[in-house]
Amino acid sequence: MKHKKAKKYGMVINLDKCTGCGSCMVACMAENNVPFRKDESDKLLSITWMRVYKLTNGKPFPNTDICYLPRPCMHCEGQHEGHSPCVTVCPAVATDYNIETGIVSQIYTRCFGCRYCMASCPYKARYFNWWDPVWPDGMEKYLSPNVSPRMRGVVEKCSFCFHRYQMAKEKAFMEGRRKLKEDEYQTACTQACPAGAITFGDLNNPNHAVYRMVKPDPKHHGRPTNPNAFRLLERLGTNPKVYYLSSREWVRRVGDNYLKNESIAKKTVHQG
Amino acid sequence: MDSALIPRGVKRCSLWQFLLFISVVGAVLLWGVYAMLLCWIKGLNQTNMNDYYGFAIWIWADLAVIAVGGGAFFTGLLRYIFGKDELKSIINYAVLIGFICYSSALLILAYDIGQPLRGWFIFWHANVHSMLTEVAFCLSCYFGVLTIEFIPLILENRQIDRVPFFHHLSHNMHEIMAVFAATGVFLSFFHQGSLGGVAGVLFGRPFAFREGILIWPWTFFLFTWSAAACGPCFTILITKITETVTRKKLVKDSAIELLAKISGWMILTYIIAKTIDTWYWATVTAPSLGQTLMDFYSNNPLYGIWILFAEIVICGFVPAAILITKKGRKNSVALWIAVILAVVGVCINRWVMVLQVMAVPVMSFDYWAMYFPSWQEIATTILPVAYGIILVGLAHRYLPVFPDESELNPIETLPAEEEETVEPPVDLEQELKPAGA
Amino acid sequence: MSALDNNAKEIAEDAGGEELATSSPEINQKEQDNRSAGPVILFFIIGLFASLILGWIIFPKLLYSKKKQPIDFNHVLHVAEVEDGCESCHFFREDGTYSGVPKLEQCIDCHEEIQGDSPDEIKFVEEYVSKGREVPWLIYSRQPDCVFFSHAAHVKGAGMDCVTCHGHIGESESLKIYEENRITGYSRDIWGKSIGGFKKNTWDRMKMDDCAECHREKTANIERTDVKTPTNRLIDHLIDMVYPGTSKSGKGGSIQTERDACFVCHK
Amino acid sequence: MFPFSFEWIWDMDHVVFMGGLWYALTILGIGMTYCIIKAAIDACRGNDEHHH
Amino acid sequence: MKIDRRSFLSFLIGGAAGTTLSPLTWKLMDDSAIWTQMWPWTPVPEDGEASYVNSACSLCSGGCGITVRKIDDRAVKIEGMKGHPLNNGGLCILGLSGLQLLYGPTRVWTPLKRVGKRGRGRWEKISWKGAVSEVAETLGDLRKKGQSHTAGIISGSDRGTVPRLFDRFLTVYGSPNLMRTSSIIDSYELTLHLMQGVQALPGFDFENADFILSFGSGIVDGWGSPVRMFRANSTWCNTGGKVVQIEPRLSNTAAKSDKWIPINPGTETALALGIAHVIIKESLYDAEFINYYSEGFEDWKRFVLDEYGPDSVATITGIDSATIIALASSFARASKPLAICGRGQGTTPGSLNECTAVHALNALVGNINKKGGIFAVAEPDYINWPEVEMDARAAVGMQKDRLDGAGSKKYPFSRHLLNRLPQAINSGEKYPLKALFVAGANPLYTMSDSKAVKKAFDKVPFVVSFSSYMDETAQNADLILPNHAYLERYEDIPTPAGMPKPVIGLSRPVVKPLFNTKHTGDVIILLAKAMGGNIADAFAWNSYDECLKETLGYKWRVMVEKGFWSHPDFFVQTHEESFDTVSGKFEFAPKETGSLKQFKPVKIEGDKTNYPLLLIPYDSIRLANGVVGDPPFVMKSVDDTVLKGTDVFIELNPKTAGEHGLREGQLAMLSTPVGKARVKVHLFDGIMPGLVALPRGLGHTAFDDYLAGKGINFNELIGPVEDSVSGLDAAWGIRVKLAKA
Repeated sequence: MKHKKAKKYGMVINLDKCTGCGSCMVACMAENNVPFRKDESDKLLSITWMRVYKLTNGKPFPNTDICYLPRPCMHCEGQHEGHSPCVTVCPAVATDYNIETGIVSQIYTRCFGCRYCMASCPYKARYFNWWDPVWPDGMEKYLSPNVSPRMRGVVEKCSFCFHRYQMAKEKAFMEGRRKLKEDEYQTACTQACPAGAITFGDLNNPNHAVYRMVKPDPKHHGRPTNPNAFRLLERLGTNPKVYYLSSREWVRRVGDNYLKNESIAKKTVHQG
Repeated sequence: MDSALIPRGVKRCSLWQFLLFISVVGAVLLWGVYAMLLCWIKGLNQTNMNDYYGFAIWIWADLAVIAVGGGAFFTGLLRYIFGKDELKSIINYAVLIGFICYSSALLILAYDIGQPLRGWFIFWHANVHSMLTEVAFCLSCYFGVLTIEFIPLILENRQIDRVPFFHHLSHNMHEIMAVFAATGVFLSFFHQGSLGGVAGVLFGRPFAFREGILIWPWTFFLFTWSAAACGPCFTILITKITETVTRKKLVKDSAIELLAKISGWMILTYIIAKTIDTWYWATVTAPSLGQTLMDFYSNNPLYGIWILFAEIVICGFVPAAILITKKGRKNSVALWIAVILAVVGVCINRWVMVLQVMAVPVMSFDYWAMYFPSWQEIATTILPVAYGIILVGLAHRYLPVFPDESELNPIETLPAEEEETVEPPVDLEQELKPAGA
Repeated sequence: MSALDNNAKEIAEDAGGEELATSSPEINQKEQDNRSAGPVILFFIIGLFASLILGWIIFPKLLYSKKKQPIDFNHVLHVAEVEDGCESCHFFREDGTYSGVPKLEQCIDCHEEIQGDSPDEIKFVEEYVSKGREVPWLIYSRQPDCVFFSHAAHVKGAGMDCVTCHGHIGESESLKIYEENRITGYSRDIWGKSIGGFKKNTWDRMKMDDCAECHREKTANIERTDVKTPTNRLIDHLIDMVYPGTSKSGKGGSIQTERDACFVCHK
Repeated sequence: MFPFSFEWIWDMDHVVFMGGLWYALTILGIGMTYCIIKAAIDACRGNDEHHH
Repeated sequence: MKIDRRSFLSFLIGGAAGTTLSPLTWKLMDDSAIWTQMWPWTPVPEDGEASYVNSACSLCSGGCGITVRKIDDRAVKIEGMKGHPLNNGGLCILGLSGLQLLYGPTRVWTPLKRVGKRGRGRWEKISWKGAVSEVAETLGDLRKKGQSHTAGIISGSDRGTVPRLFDRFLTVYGSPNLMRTSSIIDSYELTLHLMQGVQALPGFDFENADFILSFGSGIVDGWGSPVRMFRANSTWCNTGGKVVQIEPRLSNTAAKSDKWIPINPGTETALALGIAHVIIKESLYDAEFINYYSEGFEDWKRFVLDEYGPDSVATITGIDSATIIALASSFARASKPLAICGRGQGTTPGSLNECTAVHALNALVGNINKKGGIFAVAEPDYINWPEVEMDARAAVGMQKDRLDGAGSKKYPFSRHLLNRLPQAINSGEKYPLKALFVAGANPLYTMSDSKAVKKAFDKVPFVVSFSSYMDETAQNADLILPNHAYLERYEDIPTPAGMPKPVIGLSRPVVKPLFNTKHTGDVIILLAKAMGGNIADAFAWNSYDECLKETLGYKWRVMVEKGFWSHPDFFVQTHEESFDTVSGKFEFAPKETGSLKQFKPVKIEGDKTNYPLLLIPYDSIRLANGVVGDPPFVMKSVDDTVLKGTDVFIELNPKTAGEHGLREGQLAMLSTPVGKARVKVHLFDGIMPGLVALPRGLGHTAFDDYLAGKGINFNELIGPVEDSVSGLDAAWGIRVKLAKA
């Protein structure tokens, strides 16, 4: 049986460039038919597949520093392929890990809203549709046919704009190709980021920018070898596919939990 | 009026008194049903849950009723497998309580999901790797077992028993009850455990995550164990409450004491295991993930280290100490305290494993999430309690739940109806509390 | 005396004197009298057949509403006129998307004027073409919104024929009645004509399992890095020996189902 | 749930899990069937020798 | 045969068995689940043919190129245009959510005429014909009475064809009162005029600069053309360019900068001069430029050396002298240093002294009209319409003084002083304003001291709004003549300020107009035609589209094809030809501004005893504070430390909060000499103690429920402070007191 090498789509977000402008959040909402309500100031009820967190170093004036951290779904690979925190727990196979692309899918029509996946996700990247999605009269005109609007009572999350992958594949089929070029499949947030802080591509492909930026170490579940790169909660063993770059040490440290006198280098990946 | 339906040789209150009692509790039940319908029709926005608190009071109630309902399987195990015949006096009631607990649990699950009409996906499209799937399957199957165990009791109603088919059915089922009970124990072991697994496998949540063997985290075994330990306490507690309310002795002391003794040793061993587990988690598991014990118990208005103390010491070692001593078991007050503490303890444990898990931040820049249920959540959580009280009332009135009742309460005067006991409304509350716990 | 009366009497007797109501042989005798199996079996059969008729015959009639297409359409006639077969009207766009049912724009080339004298043609030109209104066709094969179906992948990529999924619609001379599921709003063609869900041809049904049937055989083969534990591998081999081809070695992209990943067909 | 379900895979996990489930269900099913049939037979025969 | 209980039971059992064997239950179960997957009230977006249309975004003055994705005739997504010189694919949060404005509930569907009292929100629909003739009649009456100068226009811009059509209309009609909304660009224009003698816009070559000294400019908070600035900031990340941000609050820009230097608010000018002091003293300046191309350096040098030594500047600014010296040194030693000013998004012009002082720093390092420096960019003169022929009435009207005092004896250099308009109307000292047109602006929201602005508006008997959306101004107008939304119309988008190279974007209809709206350009032409005479003659075009095509000439084709036009042979001017002052050189101390000795810092409103704290605004790219407010998506992105429910948060240093006994999240009452507001407290270490910061962009009373009624409009709490030289608004804050609420 002939095997082909799987892709592993991932993202590198340069926090030195990220300005916290929020374009990624809105590009995502606009791309993915994300609903909105009159009051979205309660962030525990606000669906934002891509959420930009504001981090502070906690020091008093004038040594304070802030950094923004955009958080999409991490599309965790886990300690063995597909052992992401959420995929294994979904009782109805409504969320799934795709080995071909490394993308964690969410099938809204399969989901019956038990919310176990939300409980399992340490990144809070999963959102529940507490309400029916309602668009003001006429506004449903801008809804994209490429992403199905979700109904009340199901969980949703970032899909790495998988429909864009599908669209790129369709085009490729028309042109008699099977392979996609690096720029043919890019997520909406990557494309919109005015600072160019987000890079998206195949982490298994040494020619792709994402690979060159972080140089994932295949022996350690893709742990970045670039000293400025880190992943969120690396030591939980979720093995996320979203990498962050920061030249500031305090930012890299905020990315994970450390004991008081522990240095970043000492941490070990926990077997999850 | 309904005396034909009432078991022979026992006294029951008059029908109107009974109906009054049912209608009072029924009103509470209707309130719960109303809230439940709201949740079904309008969706889960009726609750105070949110994206941080995806699991909340319902899941806790679910876990708690299953834990305390564990008395059924454990008593069944002792009675049918280990042949502890003393427990004959209480086994029916244990089954009934179990039946109520498990049917409540299923009901709660039915409104806890965002898409109730798709609920069957959990069976049809089952993901066998999910602890929740295991819960759903074992729970439903075990509910089937409890129904099977409950059916003979129903068939023993005086009028039903007259139908030869039912009479024989009841008899035949009794004959092979050990087989059913054994299946029930098997299923119970897994679903009690998998409920523990639900939290324990969350490797993204260091507060809940536990190591274990194969696919089962330690919480898997701790949950089964604690249910087996504390479930009988709940059975004893409800029996004691029923006895108080009906002002009658219903179960032989020997049965209670045996159950209490076994329960006591179970609690003791459980709480030692739990202590070791907590110790290992606090000193090895959590630090390896970069967190210390106190990270989970500080910087928030509710969850302090007191909760750990309350769960392990006050509601663990204390009831264990009472129940393993003969003096403690024999002393009515001490027994009351012990069973209440044990039940509270297991409920705290379930609370911690659901609600505190959700509250603790994982990302270093995240914050504690506090939560208080909406009235709809409270009403729907009380709903099973009301339902349980009604079912207990009906069963007690029309079914021979307590085989030793007539022996313990010989009837002196023949037309018994007038001087029957009246359920004082004050006692309702007393009954509400532990059943809901 | 019916059993019901019998029972009532018993209860009445019970209320009167309890001591009498031990399982008296007299009553048992009465029960026994009625215990001829005949009616019981007969009623069982009546119940059985009634419900079977209800489920298999009446239910589908109630479940589906029948709708007529706005105008009739003759595929045979059109296929004869065009050069590229189906793709002449149901074409692919440059970006790989599929145009589906033709819009007025395409029809207008030939149908600016009334062609022939069929009443449907007259209606088409007068009601739609000249008014510039799109024909509200009822689409038999319309999939729900959650489905992502790439015609390009199937036709261009896998070289499949239209017939495989759509049947011989191209050989039809008129459009059949459109049946709509009253609950779901789906076309009946998705579930299939047979209420039991049985099918003879590949195009008889268009539910997920029907897609899966084909996908199971023609799924993408991906090198799985460390999916399996040694026990799983062992079992794999054992199963492969008993049921060749069913083992999961090197199958589709989904970690959970080992079929094609969910996102392949869902959006 | 069934080997013909979309989600079914012939692997250890499914065999163990669903095996356990079907095993339990089978016992319950056979047990209940036995009781019902025996009760029906007993009832027809008027078999009333036992007391409880 | 008797139908007894057992038979019935048997029937039921048979029925149950049959039902189990029939598809009924199973199919119903499946269908009910499918029903939940297809709930008729969950919309299903219609599929169709995808297409892309290039256009330009005009939601702010940034001028980004956009590519709109369409499915059949619906616009479904706005993306940044790849290859556009300004944004190259990126787009800001507001631009991305533009479709929510296009299809949103705040659109004005048809011309509306007020019914009942103003601002009550009661309208009647009128026809375009009726609307235009009503305006024509009113204007005609004024003109007949010789009061043509009492008509005025507030416009969002004075560049591009539509503002120029307004200008043309007003000229031939006979009123000097076209007022543009002000910004830092006004100060820069004035600075360039005074110091370099040119009428030009500033152009900053950020992409090639390697040391940015920003006096509070929100480089990544929406200053200038926002997306271009984001991109520039990323360029510096790659090239190692340094940014030093000087402001009292840790803004996003400060956080992104290489060094944040907190400064006492309002003392930026002193710091600029202090830096100049060090540069001059250590002879780090560009001697060639100073010697050959500047004038007045010696006077200025003396002034700077005398008064702005590091120690005294340290006292004023709160920055220690060592930092000032180091900063001056690194600025002067950088190969392409660039100093910029304009606080936050630059919505307030600020003090002219500050702007000239900062500009002088660029001159000191000789970075004027040089790669990596600041350019004086002349307007691309593509609008070359024939001169209008004014009749006597128009000529008389045009002779009148402007109501806002721009160009008057007091403020001879200023072109627009919109900030002075409310006071001019309210005081009634000149002449009343009898008709006011508002286009591309929302003064009732964006102008400071909202109460005074409202009062002034109430005094104008005839207010016409051209807004596409029901904004605050439209709400308080007598007539709304809704423009097409920006995605429904053709319009030229002139070079955004700050861009060194001229780029003209073309906004074009992505979708057909959804409602009964009309292009404002067309309305002006119709209006002119309705007024007849030489007014009509001045507008010979049949439609705005024709006008635009004709105006753009050969550029039109390029713009249609590429979506924009950029100057093909743009060249850098030499220093010899750069300066058009009397001396022909760069003027360090322009005589016109008066003696350097009279240099005074801006005094803000309020006294220290009653108002112990200082309130400053802050800008965020996630809070649109211009012509449009936040669409729902952008509101959704606003942090819960900025807005919670309807309460806005002020930022307060924990120390200051402690002194006032305030905790995180607590309600407080904020009062300034201008207004009061209830706010919540957010503790933020990144703000200087003694300061209170409030975001701009909230507190709308118009637009939709997603925006209106949330938070406080900063402009309700602050009033304008007139700059003594320019007359522009120089307020950077206001004194404030804070009490528990």
